[in-house]
Amino acid sequence: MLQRPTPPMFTGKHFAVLFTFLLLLPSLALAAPSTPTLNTGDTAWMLVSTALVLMMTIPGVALFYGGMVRRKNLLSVAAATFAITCLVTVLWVVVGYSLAFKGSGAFIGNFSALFLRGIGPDTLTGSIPEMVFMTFQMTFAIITPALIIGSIAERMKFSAMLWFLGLWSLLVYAPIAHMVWGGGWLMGDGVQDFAGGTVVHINAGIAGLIAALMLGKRKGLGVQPMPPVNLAYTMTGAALLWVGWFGFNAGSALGANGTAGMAMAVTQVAAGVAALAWMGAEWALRGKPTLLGMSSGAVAGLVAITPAAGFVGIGGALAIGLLAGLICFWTAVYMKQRLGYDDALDAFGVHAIGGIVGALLTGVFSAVVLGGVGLSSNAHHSILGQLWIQSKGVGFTIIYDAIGTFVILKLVDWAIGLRVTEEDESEGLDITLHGEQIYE
Amino acid sequence: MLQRPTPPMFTGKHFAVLFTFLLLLPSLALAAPSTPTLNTGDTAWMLVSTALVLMMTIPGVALFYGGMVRRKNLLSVAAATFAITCLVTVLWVVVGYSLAFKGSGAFIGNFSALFLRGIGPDTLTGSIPEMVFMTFQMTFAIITPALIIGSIAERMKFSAMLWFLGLWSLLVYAPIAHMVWGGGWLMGDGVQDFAGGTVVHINAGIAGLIAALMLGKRKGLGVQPMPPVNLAYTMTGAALLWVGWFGFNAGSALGANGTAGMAMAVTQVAAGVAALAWMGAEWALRGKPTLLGMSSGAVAGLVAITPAAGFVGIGGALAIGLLAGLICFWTAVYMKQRLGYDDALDAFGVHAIGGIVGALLTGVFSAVVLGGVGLSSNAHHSILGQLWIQSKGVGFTIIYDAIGTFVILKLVDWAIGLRVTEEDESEGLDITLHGEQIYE
Amino acid sequence: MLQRPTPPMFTGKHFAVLFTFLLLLPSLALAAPSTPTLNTGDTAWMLVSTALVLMMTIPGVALFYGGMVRRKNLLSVAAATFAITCLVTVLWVVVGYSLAFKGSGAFIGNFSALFLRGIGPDTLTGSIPEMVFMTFQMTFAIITPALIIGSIAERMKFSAMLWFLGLWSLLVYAPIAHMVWGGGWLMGDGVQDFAGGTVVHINAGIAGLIAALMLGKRKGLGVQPMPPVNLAYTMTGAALLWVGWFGFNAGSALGANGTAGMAMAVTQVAAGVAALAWMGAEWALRGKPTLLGMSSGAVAGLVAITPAAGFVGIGGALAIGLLAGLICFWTAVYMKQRLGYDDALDAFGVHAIGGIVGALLTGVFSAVVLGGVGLSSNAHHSILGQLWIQSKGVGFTIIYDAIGTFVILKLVDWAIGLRVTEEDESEGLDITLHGEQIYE
Amino acid sequence: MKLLIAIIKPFKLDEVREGLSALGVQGITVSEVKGFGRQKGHTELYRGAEYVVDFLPKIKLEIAMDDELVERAIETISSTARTGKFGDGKIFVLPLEQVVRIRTGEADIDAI
Amino acid sequence: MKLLIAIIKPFKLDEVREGLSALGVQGITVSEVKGFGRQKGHTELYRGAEYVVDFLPKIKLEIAMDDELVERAIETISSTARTGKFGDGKIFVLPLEQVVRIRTGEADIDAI
Amino acid sequence: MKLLIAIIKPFKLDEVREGLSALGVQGITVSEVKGFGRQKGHTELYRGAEYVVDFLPKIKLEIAMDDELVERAIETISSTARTGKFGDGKIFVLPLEQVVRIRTGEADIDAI
Ligand SMILES: Nc1ncnc2c1ncn2[C@@H]1O[C@H](COP(=O)(O)OP(=O)(O)O)[C@@H](O)[C@H]1O
Ligand SMILES: Nc1ncnc2c1ncn2[C@@H]1O[C@H](COP(=O)(O)OP(=O)(O)O)[C@@H](O)[C@H]1O
Ligand SMILES: Nc1ncnc2c1ncn2[C@@H]1O[C@H](COP(=O)(O)OP(=O)(O)O)[C@@H](O)[C@H]1O
Repeated sequence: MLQRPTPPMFTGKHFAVLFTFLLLLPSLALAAPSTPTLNTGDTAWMLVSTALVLMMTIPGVALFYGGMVRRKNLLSVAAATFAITCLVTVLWVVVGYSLAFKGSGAFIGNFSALFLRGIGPDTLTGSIPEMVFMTFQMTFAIITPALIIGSIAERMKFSAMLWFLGLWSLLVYAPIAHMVWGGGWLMGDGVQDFAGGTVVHINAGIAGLIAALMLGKRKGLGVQPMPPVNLAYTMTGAALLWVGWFGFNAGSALGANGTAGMAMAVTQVAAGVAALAWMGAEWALRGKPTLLGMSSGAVAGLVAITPAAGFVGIGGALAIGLLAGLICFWTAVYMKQRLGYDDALDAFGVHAIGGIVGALLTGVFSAVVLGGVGLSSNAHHSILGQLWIQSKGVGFTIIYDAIGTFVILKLVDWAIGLRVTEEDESEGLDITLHGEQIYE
Repeated sequence: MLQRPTPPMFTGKHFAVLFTFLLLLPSLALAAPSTPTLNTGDTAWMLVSTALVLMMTIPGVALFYGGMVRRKNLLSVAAATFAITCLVTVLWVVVGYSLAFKGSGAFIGNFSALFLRGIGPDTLTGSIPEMVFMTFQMTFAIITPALIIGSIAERMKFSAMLWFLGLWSLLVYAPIAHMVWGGGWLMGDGVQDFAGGTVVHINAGIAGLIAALMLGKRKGLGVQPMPPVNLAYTMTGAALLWVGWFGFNAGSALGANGTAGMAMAVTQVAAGVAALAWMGAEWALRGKPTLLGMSSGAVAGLVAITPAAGFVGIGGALAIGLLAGLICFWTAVYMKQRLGYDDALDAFGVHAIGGIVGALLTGVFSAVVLGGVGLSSNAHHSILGQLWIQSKGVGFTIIYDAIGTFVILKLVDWAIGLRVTEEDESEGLDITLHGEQIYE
Repeated sequence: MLQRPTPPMFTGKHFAVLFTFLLLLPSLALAAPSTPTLNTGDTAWMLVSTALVLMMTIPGVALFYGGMVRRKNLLSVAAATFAITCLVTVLWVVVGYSLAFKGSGAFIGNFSALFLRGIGPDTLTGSIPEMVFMTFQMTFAIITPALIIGSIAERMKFSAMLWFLGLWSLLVYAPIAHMVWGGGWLMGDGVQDFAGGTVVHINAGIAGLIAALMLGKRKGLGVQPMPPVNLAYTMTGAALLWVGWFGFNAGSALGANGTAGMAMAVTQVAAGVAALAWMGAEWALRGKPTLLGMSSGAVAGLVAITPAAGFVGIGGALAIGLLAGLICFWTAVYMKQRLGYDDALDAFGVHAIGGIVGALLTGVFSAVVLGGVGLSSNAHHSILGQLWIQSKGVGFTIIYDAIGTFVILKLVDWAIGLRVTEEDESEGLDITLHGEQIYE
Repeated sequence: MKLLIAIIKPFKLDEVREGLSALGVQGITVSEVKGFGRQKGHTELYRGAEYVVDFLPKIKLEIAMDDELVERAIETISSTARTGKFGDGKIFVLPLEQVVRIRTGEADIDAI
Repeated sequence: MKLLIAIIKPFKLDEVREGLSALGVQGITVSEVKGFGRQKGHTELYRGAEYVVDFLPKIKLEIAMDDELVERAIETISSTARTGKFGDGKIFVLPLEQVVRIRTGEADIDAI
Repeated sequence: MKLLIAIIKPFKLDEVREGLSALGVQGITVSEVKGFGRQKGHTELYRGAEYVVDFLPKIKLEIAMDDELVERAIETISSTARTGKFGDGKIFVLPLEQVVRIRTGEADIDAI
């Protein structure tokens, strides 16, 4: 497929794509293999995957996070999620997609597809309309900043949040997406990131940590209890994230094929194991298995399997899920307390840590001997080699992301300030920022 | 496709279909192009679209509306939505589908497919089973009366509501669907209505206005505050409407093709822009950006892009979304107050107005020079000509709908009365009509 | 298809499959019909169906049941549903799938696919990847024990519930699935069970009854009112069950074809009619139409159409829905009171009874004269003959299930005890078992 | 000083409050309560179960006031909260020995 | 006249109400409150945070009654609400100077 | 004995409770109320409607105590609940004639 220069490709998905290609050979032989043609089955699946990933953010993340804050801030979290969905939608078609997926720069794309110029209903990306590929990618660009909201909940100004995450989506997300998926240097380097372990989760989690540190703690943290308003919302959000993640991971096969099927199966398994692992650890160490724990564990497993989805087998999924559940439990429950940063809803603890666990283990369990589809040829098919490549990807993402986030936040702070007043924080953001409240 | 007389066709979707046809030529060349064959990819997408549009009504509309009423009426709104879903399901297979999609009358279909006589698993509509087409269309027939519930909320008798909307679905919805989509005169006239701007949204909104006027205002309106019970429900409903709308609009391509991809992309963009527009206007003019505002704006954008979805480009989507957001904001927030009708949850202000904005702008932004796929040949490809055709479609729908709704409501009023007693209204419809309440 | 021994087949779906086969003949003629090839449209639909059926359990069942219990037990029901989803996910890939779908034993499969050994991205089941088939079947294995939670709500220990349902899924569900779907004796016998009337619903409902009897009644039942905490959750859950059921029933066609379309249409119709029937009966006999009634009725209709979905026509769907709505209304509202068992949320009253009604009526309305696709050749195409076969299927399931459930529960009771203490029950399971509560 | 406790129908709250404001009452504390009394409850239905809910939603007002205002306050509440149907509610008058305004430390009449 | 305020465990409400009805009490006002006292609270868990919730759900009854009923009412409430465990609650008796029935304007004993 | 009723700002609850515990108060009954007073409310927006919500969330404490504790309790509540801004709340002191502990039947001072 490397000979076809037009459609954006996922080098991270090299093996998956090769696989699919071989699988489809008979049918391709019937059609003309030289010119790409639209496949209705692939297109159907990608249309659905796009809907599923949108559902992850609204209502998924909105409910997942909304249920975890205090009653007075429920609507503010939902509003932030909803507004970011809308804002990134516009930014993406205006310039984001072009920056991420056009051109062959090592670090960033170009402006050739501003306002999606040149993309019509008949333009294809592989076997699906490019419009579908673009919208599918848009839903990834939406959920990534939406995840960051978890770190800054209950204390950031709405206006500052919009500026921060809007700028972040163009200055941090788009370049990283380009580097890993859009033809940039990490892609060339052989990094395996099937569905966005680095681009989405590590990226969101690190930005969340930086933002949490720069904002400071919520007033009263550690002194007053801050009980989640409604864990039924959180469970519903976690469940919709889980269901939507099928679109996220199996959709990243960009077609309805065996790789998609494999990706869906390992996604399910990792989520289930990680939820049981978190729940079990909680039960053993803190006395009770909680619904919040299970939900968090499931998300941790989903995060960790994301980079690995198309590459590993069932054994790998079980191992990755188990480790992600245990490690993220420890990060969110113990490490956070010890270090004392206020990552309110654990975007860092679950997404960055889970993403790192997953990204590194992808380099292990993709190995054929461990039931995977194989390691990158750049790694000479050695696990250590692949681990090194994966580490570079992770490391670079962390550094670039941390610096970018810091600079953007400094700028926004200087221009309009990041944090609401103490009084507004006390009274709650629902009333003070949005003039609304839950009446039930 | 005009040579194949059996399957119902969307003349409004003339261009889209032609387009798809050309796109599929190579594959069609392989198969036998003369006899329609089932395409599994198209079928897969239409099965999913049907599920998505059902999800728009239950739980979508039920939550969207349910969250906006007062606590004592939450369940009554959900019950109305749920019951209408069930009632129209039955009416549609018994007679509605036949009236809307069978025969070649100018105004209404015939009775040839009562109880779906003659339609089996092997009957096709284009490249999909007719059973799928029928069920897909059913979900449209369901959501349209469900939207009307927004105008009559918090004061109509449950029995009267069932009679009103049941009759309305046969006497108003089915004929209009026939005229625009099922082979009637508006279809022949060249009206462009991709996914139901006239048939669904203007139709529902106007009926809502008439019903709101005939019912009168809710007791205490303007005197007592009537705060929405739970805007998290409303946000969830809006989000599910948004996600489901992919099935509504992209599903109206009746296949998994480039038109569907284009329709999905413009749907996403219009929703995003409209939400930002409403939120921005609110922020500027009333001081705060609300979650209810964003949610309402998103729905307004989705409504307005509905007739345009398969016809316009990204530029058109941005323009339509922006205008729909601003105009519907003005209608729902200012005009309603000034005119004083009690369109409780703004079915008129959002669906009729948004639908009219969209239907007219479809005639503008479909033009090739504005990035669209082209205007109807009946309009001699001129924007003014198409605008005139669109206006006729809109105008006729409004007049027919208003008269039909008025007559049905007079009848129901005469037979059983429309409105609950003052006491029941005070105590709340949940307890008085349904013997249930929210306990949380 | 009987010549191809490798892929698991649904003998219950014999006719449906034959049908599809004939329908696809032209396209199959183009490909090589002797070796199975992946069909992207079928695969797309099955990927989606898998997501839809998962959504039925989380958040579907969790919300449906969660809204019906008292406020103090809401989270415990959601937690049970979520935990069972995770537990069965793991059990299924480790051993459950192999027990249900591998080997040719009359009663149970074998251990040949422990940890899914031998199944890779390129292994097919019919026209879809076996991984997709396996995950699709997993979602059935998940929802079945999750339904049982309705019978044991508000009083069972969380640990006992995990042991009970985990063991049940291996010792009861897997064998029955094997017997009816995986090549066992009921399959050979000609039982028609399209999507799981016996395997899922009767199975879950009978286990629920046994468990309810063994646990005893909730403290205060019949003395204190036990109002459902939030029927908006229950409505949302019912709606998601309904939408997801399209994946359950139409997905059981294992492809995007005319049978799937037919299955979807009759599913919709049966749900609508049954909801109206339950609501009407309630209105007539108890004075008010309730939202809980409509939701329950819809689920009853969905249950009853499940075994019949690919076999019956619209007339059959109307009849099955009507009867299921009325009979389950009577069971859940009158019979339960009279007999006095505490099937808290009516898993028995709705799922077992609805499943039995559906399983028997499938043997009637599958007849060609009644608009169905035809009866089994083992029944010599006679309704009485088919009824006899169906009854054997139902009867055997009931007996095996009841004994298996009883034994497992006795064992768990002996080992760790089944029921929480009286005090914990009074205070509520949310706090006492999970250390959490709803704060809204 | 007296503490008036008034139980009224929920939808009468705004009227009563306006009446009291007109009288010069500057502070009120309000809570949602359930009342059991002569007014008959409603029936709720849940599948097999049907039961009468005897406890109906009411609003409780607590108002501290000077003795001399009590008579007029009772009149105002009575006239604004009355519908003439069962369940209109009650007014209770309790002796109040001391009042303190937390913000300023002012006491008694000054603190009301 | 007296105003009795009783704090009881929530699941005892129905029993207490029936006891009082048997005694001839015709009206009660009920509210949901949280109690802090000798009864120990429960622990809640939220990811990193674990804390004891000291305020436990209780039901507060307010009942206006004639002086002569007070003794028997206290007895009835005590016996029906007692479980013998910490947290059973308290009964407070306050002097009540005046009662008005809003619907009719009746006063004092007639208004109860 | 007295019954103290204190209306405070919600986020002050924990501080006040700790202060009272330090004083030896062993039981408190708490409820969520809405307060109307000098503190100005907030505005809510719903599409066409915009209105001021005058009733603000407050916490009501009820504490039965021995007469001699009253002064110190008032001081403690005042100092811990004070922010100096409008809306800090009030303390009301009512005479309390009788107290019964349901669990044991103890009365008055022993029952507090
Ligand atoms: N003796 C009482 N003590 C406390 N509250 C009472 C008493 N009697 C009535 N109430 C309260 O007043 C409300 C109205 O009383 P009810 O007897 O229903 O009607 P009415 O006030 O018209 O006689 C009750 O719901 C209850 O809250
Ligand atoms: N001094 C007090 N003032 C007000 N309420 C009190 C007081 N003491 C106890 N209560 C209320 O009574 C409830 C039960 O008291 P507690 O000390 O827990 O148990 P017991 O009544 O068995 O001694 C408390 O939860 C609280 O609501
Ligand atoms: N006369 C009163 N009777 C009953 N409650 C009162 C009275 N005055 C004030 N309150 C309560 O005290 C709260 C604070 O009073 P407010 O006038 O807003 O401020 P401040 O206490 O600073 O003067 C009010 O919200 C209300 O709940």
